[in-house]
Amino acid sequence: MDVIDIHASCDGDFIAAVEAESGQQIAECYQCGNCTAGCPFTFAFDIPVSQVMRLLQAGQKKRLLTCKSIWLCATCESCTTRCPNNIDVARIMDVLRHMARREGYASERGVKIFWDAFLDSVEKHGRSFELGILTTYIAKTGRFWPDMGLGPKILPKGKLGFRPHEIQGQKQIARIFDKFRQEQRS
Amino acid sequence: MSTYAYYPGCSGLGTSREYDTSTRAVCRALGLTLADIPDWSCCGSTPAHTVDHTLSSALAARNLAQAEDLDASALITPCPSCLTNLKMAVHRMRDRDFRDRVNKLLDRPVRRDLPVKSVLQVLVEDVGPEELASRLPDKPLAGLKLAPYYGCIMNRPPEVMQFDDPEHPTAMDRLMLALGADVVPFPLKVECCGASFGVPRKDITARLSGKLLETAMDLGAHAMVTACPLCQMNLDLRQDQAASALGRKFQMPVFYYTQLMAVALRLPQNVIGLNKLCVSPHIAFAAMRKARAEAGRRDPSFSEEVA
Amino acid sequence: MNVLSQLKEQIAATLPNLDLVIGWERGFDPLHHTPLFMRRPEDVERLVIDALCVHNLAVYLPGLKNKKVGVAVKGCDSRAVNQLAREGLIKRENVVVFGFPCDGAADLTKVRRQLGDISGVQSAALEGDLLRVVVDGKERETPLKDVLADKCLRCRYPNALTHDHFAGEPREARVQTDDYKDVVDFEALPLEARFAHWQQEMQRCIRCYACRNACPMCVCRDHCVAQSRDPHWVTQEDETREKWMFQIIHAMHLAGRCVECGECQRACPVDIPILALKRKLNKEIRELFDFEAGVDPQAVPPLLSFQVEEKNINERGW
Amino acid sequence: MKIGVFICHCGSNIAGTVDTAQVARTALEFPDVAFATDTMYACSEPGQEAIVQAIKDHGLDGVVVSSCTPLMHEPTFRRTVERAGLNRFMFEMANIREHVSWIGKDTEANTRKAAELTRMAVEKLRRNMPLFAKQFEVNKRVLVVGGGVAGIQAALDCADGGREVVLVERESTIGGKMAKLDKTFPTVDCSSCVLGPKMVDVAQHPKITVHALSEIEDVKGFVGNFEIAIRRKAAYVDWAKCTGCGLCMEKCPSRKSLDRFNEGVGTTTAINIPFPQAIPKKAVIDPAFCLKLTKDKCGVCAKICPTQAIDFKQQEALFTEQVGAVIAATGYDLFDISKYGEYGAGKLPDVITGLQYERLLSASGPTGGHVQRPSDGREPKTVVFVQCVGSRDKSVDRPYCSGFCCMYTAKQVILTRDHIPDSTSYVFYMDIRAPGKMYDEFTRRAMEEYGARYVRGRVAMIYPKGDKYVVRGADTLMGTQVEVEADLVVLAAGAEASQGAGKLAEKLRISYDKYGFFLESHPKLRPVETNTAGVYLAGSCQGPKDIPASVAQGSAAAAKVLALFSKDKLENDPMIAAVDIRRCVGCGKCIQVCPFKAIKEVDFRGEPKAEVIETVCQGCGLCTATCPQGAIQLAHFTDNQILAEVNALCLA
Amino acid sequence: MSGVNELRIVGFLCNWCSYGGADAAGVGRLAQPTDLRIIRMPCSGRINPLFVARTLLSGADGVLVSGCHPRDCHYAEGNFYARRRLEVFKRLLPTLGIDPGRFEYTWVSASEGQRWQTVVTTFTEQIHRLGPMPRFSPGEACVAVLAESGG
Repeated sequence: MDVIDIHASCDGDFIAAVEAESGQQIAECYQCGNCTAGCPFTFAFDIPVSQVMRLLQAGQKKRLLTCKSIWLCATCESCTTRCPNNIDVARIMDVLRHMARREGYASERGVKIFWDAFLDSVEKHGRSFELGILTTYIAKTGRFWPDMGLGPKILPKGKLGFRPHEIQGQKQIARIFDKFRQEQRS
Repeated sequence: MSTYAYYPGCSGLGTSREYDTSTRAVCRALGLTLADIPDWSCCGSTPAHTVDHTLSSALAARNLAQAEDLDASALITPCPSCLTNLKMAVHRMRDRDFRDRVNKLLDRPVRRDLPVKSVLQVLVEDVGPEELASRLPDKPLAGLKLAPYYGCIMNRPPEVMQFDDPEHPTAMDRLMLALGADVVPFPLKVECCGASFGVPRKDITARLSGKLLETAMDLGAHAMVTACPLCQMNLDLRQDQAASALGRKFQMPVFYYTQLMAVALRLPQNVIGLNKLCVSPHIAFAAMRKARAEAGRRDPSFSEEVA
Repeated sequence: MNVLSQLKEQIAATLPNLDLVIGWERGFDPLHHTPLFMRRPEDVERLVIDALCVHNLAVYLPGLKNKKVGVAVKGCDSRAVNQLAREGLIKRENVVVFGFPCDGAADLTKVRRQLGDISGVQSAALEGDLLRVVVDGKERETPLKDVLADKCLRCRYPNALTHDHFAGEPREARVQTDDYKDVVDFEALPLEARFAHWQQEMQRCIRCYACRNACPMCVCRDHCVAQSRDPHWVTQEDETREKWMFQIIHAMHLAGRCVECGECQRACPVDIPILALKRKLNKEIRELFDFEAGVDPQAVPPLLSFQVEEKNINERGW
Repeated sequence: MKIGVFICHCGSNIAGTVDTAQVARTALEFPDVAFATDTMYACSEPGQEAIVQAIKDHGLDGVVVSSCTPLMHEPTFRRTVERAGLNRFMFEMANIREHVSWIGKDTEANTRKAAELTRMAVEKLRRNMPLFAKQFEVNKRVLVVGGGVAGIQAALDCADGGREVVLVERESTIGGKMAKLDKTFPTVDCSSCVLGPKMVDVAQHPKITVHALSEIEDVKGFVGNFEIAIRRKAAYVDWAKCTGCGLCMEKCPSRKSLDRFNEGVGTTTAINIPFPQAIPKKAVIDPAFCLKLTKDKCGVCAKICPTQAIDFKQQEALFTEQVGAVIAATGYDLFDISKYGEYGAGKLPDVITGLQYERLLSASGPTGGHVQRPSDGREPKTVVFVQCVGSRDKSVDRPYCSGFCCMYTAKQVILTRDHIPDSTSYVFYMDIRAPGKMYDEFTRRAMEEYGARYVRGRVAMIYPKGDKYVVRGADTLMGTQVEVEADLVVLAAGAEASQGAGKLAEKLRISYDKYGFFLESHPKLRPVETNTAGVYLAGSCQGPKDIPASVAQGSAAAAKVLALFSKDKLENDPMIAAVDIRRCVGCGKCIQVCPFKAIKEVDFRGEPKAEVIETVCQGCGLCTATCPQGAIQLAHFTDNQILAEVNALCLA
Repeated sequence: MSGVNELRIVGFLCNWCSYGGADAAGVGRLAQPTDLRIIRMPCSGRINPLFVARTLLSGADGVLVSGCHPRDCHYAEGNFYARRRLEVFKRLLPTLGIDPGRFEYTWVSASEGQRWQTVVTTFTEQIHRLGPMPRFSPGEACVAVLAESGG
């Protein structure tokens, strides 16, 4: 394992940016581990939540923005609800995800593609179109639907529509995305 | 009683059609007036807030603005994910700067501070289990043992959701008890089922949902009952995946709580939509009948779908 | 029998048991009545009661604390008797109060405004609703209601609230509630205008202390902090600031005590509308503590008491 | 008047952001200032000597020191000027440290502010008068509130010092929390063997009166002369007759009564003596469970009591005690663990508090010292201890460390191993706080000799699985989530202020913090005093404390009381109100508002006048603010002195 | 020059709670604006509202009074009386043409250093928003006024 120069490698601007975007004070974390203890996804994480908080305190930007955990957090709010210091940990995970996106990292590519597919669908139709999302996901990942086995279960139920539900205000939705992207650029 | 602005959520048009139809029917039967939000759009769900909080709140807030025309006392939705996004938007928009940023993205800015609630909250607070029980003196679901599962975000974080206990919610329990059903002391009521990772990481979903199914089974539940479309799908549609992840076998029907209410209220089968469930609900009703027989109770009369 | 004769009879009957009875008599001219101190039976004959009996005679009572005194009071004056007794500044049992129904008292400033210079007034008569005067041989008249003091136009207590004798029949109050419209209107002016108003008014003050001396509730008399060096609250500099400070002291010393007889303003030789400050405080005290000085002789003065949880005072969040 | 001004550097504390030399130069221009200088440490020996010397050299008749808060060193400097022959009230202080140098870094603004505050002090001093104290009698009895170990120690020390002690205890027996403990750390000696003899000493001491089952109703008076109203609750037993034989407990049919002494573990009888060593050893009826009192049935105890002590009609009683000093020793209460929903606390029978576990360990407890699960009586093999439940947790408004939980948990894991040799104990902790003598060694022993498995991390949730509990926590050192299936979970419930502490503080007129712990006068210099003269603190009422610290504070508070009582007369604070009889109009408004009844009406040549009772006046100045003509003035805070300060700030 | 924008703010603090709270803020090195000057009073009950009036009329731009929280008064009742009197005075200010925001009273205990910091900072900002007190018109000779009114 590498020796970390905790002084030189600590990115203060990064800490400040996370604090500003999340509205949370990172120093309030005293590393009790309650977030890790309650997080249902710990088994799937490469870095447990409490260590995400620790690395954040240490300003380890790259480590954090390239980790898988921030993509596997489902925002189930266990950590936020139980944090003894009232830190909104889930919001910090969200903010790290935003930063990772902006810097072009996505260590769980499939997750990102799925979410993007969802948003594409919303932007296009105003509402999410389940079958369309799946199609985009399959196209982008190049993987055939790994859930193929579920097809026979769900299709006969007649629940998956084959056509999207367009709304009248579809353009308004598209404009939300447009304006958002403009602001991101500026 | 006043009108509620109703937000069905996208899945209500697709994978959770039966949740939507049963919710509408139950509300009507209990005297709640729902008015659909005109031309509602997607709340942004999980994907939006993983991109940006302003974007996420703007997608949700468009519906708040759309609802303003309805003169409703509250905006209600059956789906916890939509609920979270809508409530979080309202919560964060109390900050003036954030509100301005959100309104900038919208063609029509949000003006009113409309309360946002879940259908569950309205059924419990505005109708109430007592009223429900009084309409059902024959305890139609007596003998049915249910594991109530709320999902992780129906009541969390408590500062935003402002409903029920964040660790041990009881709203759905109380409704089910009012129908005559039994509820097992299900300890994982708010533990995450794997959420939206079903497609990209079904291994995660399988394991987490598996744990819930296993616990419900070990407690002797005949069925699980839930309030969340995503949870229902993970537990029901993906039950085999969960079983193989844990190396166990499950035959656990997973109902929406509104379906069971509709059954008890003897609403028409087409709105209950029991046929939309993957794991056959008849397993649960059979177990219920057996338990009633053992207790020497008469069977209530139901529509043929249940029978 | 008219009210005056009835009153005279009552006073004459009581006078032998008293050191003196205070009433009003005609003064140096027909418009200016002055206080009458009746010690002998023949003094009673000089008594008058009409709209020109402007003085609140209760002002003399604290100084006569250990004497047996009778006093004639209008409704507003009677509140001062109540309040003085409540504060222990007079002994109510030593005072015999003669009440009568009051139609309102004239404001001589208004009379001047209506009828012009009245310094040479030769006669004045109240006939029905008219005030008729003869000045320099010329007769002038004005409706009485146009020259009544403002306090009389909003009078809720035309009859003495406390009395041992009452002459005549009690009359109806002009109004049932005081809406403090004057206060509200004044506060609707811009802040700067209100500040400037007092700057301008206070400039005129000549520090004669007539306002204080006429006030029945100002009991410090020779020990008024306006003129003492220990404590030294106001300097003797001829500054608006110091004069204003004195009026604020006067107002605050009357907070929860002022009976709104208006004597301070009436006595002011330069017509400074100082009753406004007291009116404002009375309004607030009524809102905060549901209290009106001199109305209920048993009520505890609000600034000499407290509630652990104040119903109407909200702690400000910081 | 000749005034000397001293501007203190306080090392760099003040001089760092205030140009003290400049302030001294400016001060020379203030009226009556004859001498001004800056000084390194005004409060030090040489600093004080310099003040004394300057008074002599320059013939000063007043001194201003601009330094720290007067709450700290005003008494010091008053003694200094007194040494130089001045009256101690011919001194003023300007606070240029706490109110200036420590709260801003702008030297220019600070220097100007320091100079203005100094000017204010000079202007006030110019109007100061020499004041002289009056002497008054002191009642040399002391009231101790609370009969836990701190109160017991304080009572015994005061009584041994020859003073009469009134000990008031809310429960029916003294002993407090310590009486409920099985063993004490770090010696693992028997708690009742340590405390028991002290309790007996209290009972037998001729100078101690114990009022058990009693609470303070009201406090009047002031140091040397307090009048305490005490309310004794109904015991429904005439304690004068009760011999503590315990026959009633044997016969009482209501056996499901809440056992408060055993922290609700197990049940007791409606009439009971809490434990065999209770002092006073008297029976009490719990009216919530007694069949006679709830349903007018039974009455067995009354029939069989050999001394006819049972009195179902007994009422509570109100009586007063006169004392000269008060020691508050009201201890602490346990945090309500049911606020942790995720731990199932209060719902799951085998999730208990540390104090409940203590009763399970105790040979005098409900299980006779056999550790058994409350749910099924089974002996637990896996016991999980969770630390910091209601401590160091902002989310439940308990951000402070309770201080002693780490230690009692270490003791409990050691005892668990002693009781159940084949058991395993897990301790979820955040940090181990063991700073006392032999404390850290003790926690090491728990791990090294007794095999306790310490896991560094908090617990997120506890839920039942079969007849066990799944404890899901984190091991932050391993960096992972961990689970353990436990038979019994012991939550180290934190300490919080005793119920009703705030109300008592209000009666005693002492301050308390937002959590209800009483505020000491100074954390270092006056740790057992309060800001109210004659009221002292001992034990956990001031903040969570372990037994050694509580006992030490009990003795310290007693020493303060004995020192106070060593004088036959006390001196009043001469900063009291006085009436200018010429200005007084006898309206009595001052008499009406005085909170201390310190003003009376007197007759002066037939006129009523107000007069201050000098030893009763506490110097609040409410009368001065009430008197319209300024006839009653509070010495040292007269209208003119305060107006001078205002003018110094505003007009200069 | 630094601090030239300072306004004149005078604080009247009770000795037992708020003065201690201000000390606690100092001990905690909690930075505060430098405008405020504190006058120590034995109790908020000693604070005659006329001190506030005098201070404002003598040229202060803001006056802050702070005492013990209700029920916590060292003298048991002083702050209860103070609350009534100060509230009444505060309500007089609008009629005087003085912005009532120039005077605030509040409660800060000896342990509330942070709260004191908030109070001082908030109040100072409030006074800066209001700016300096308006100037008084200079006094004119009474004689002149008398002459005008023909008296």
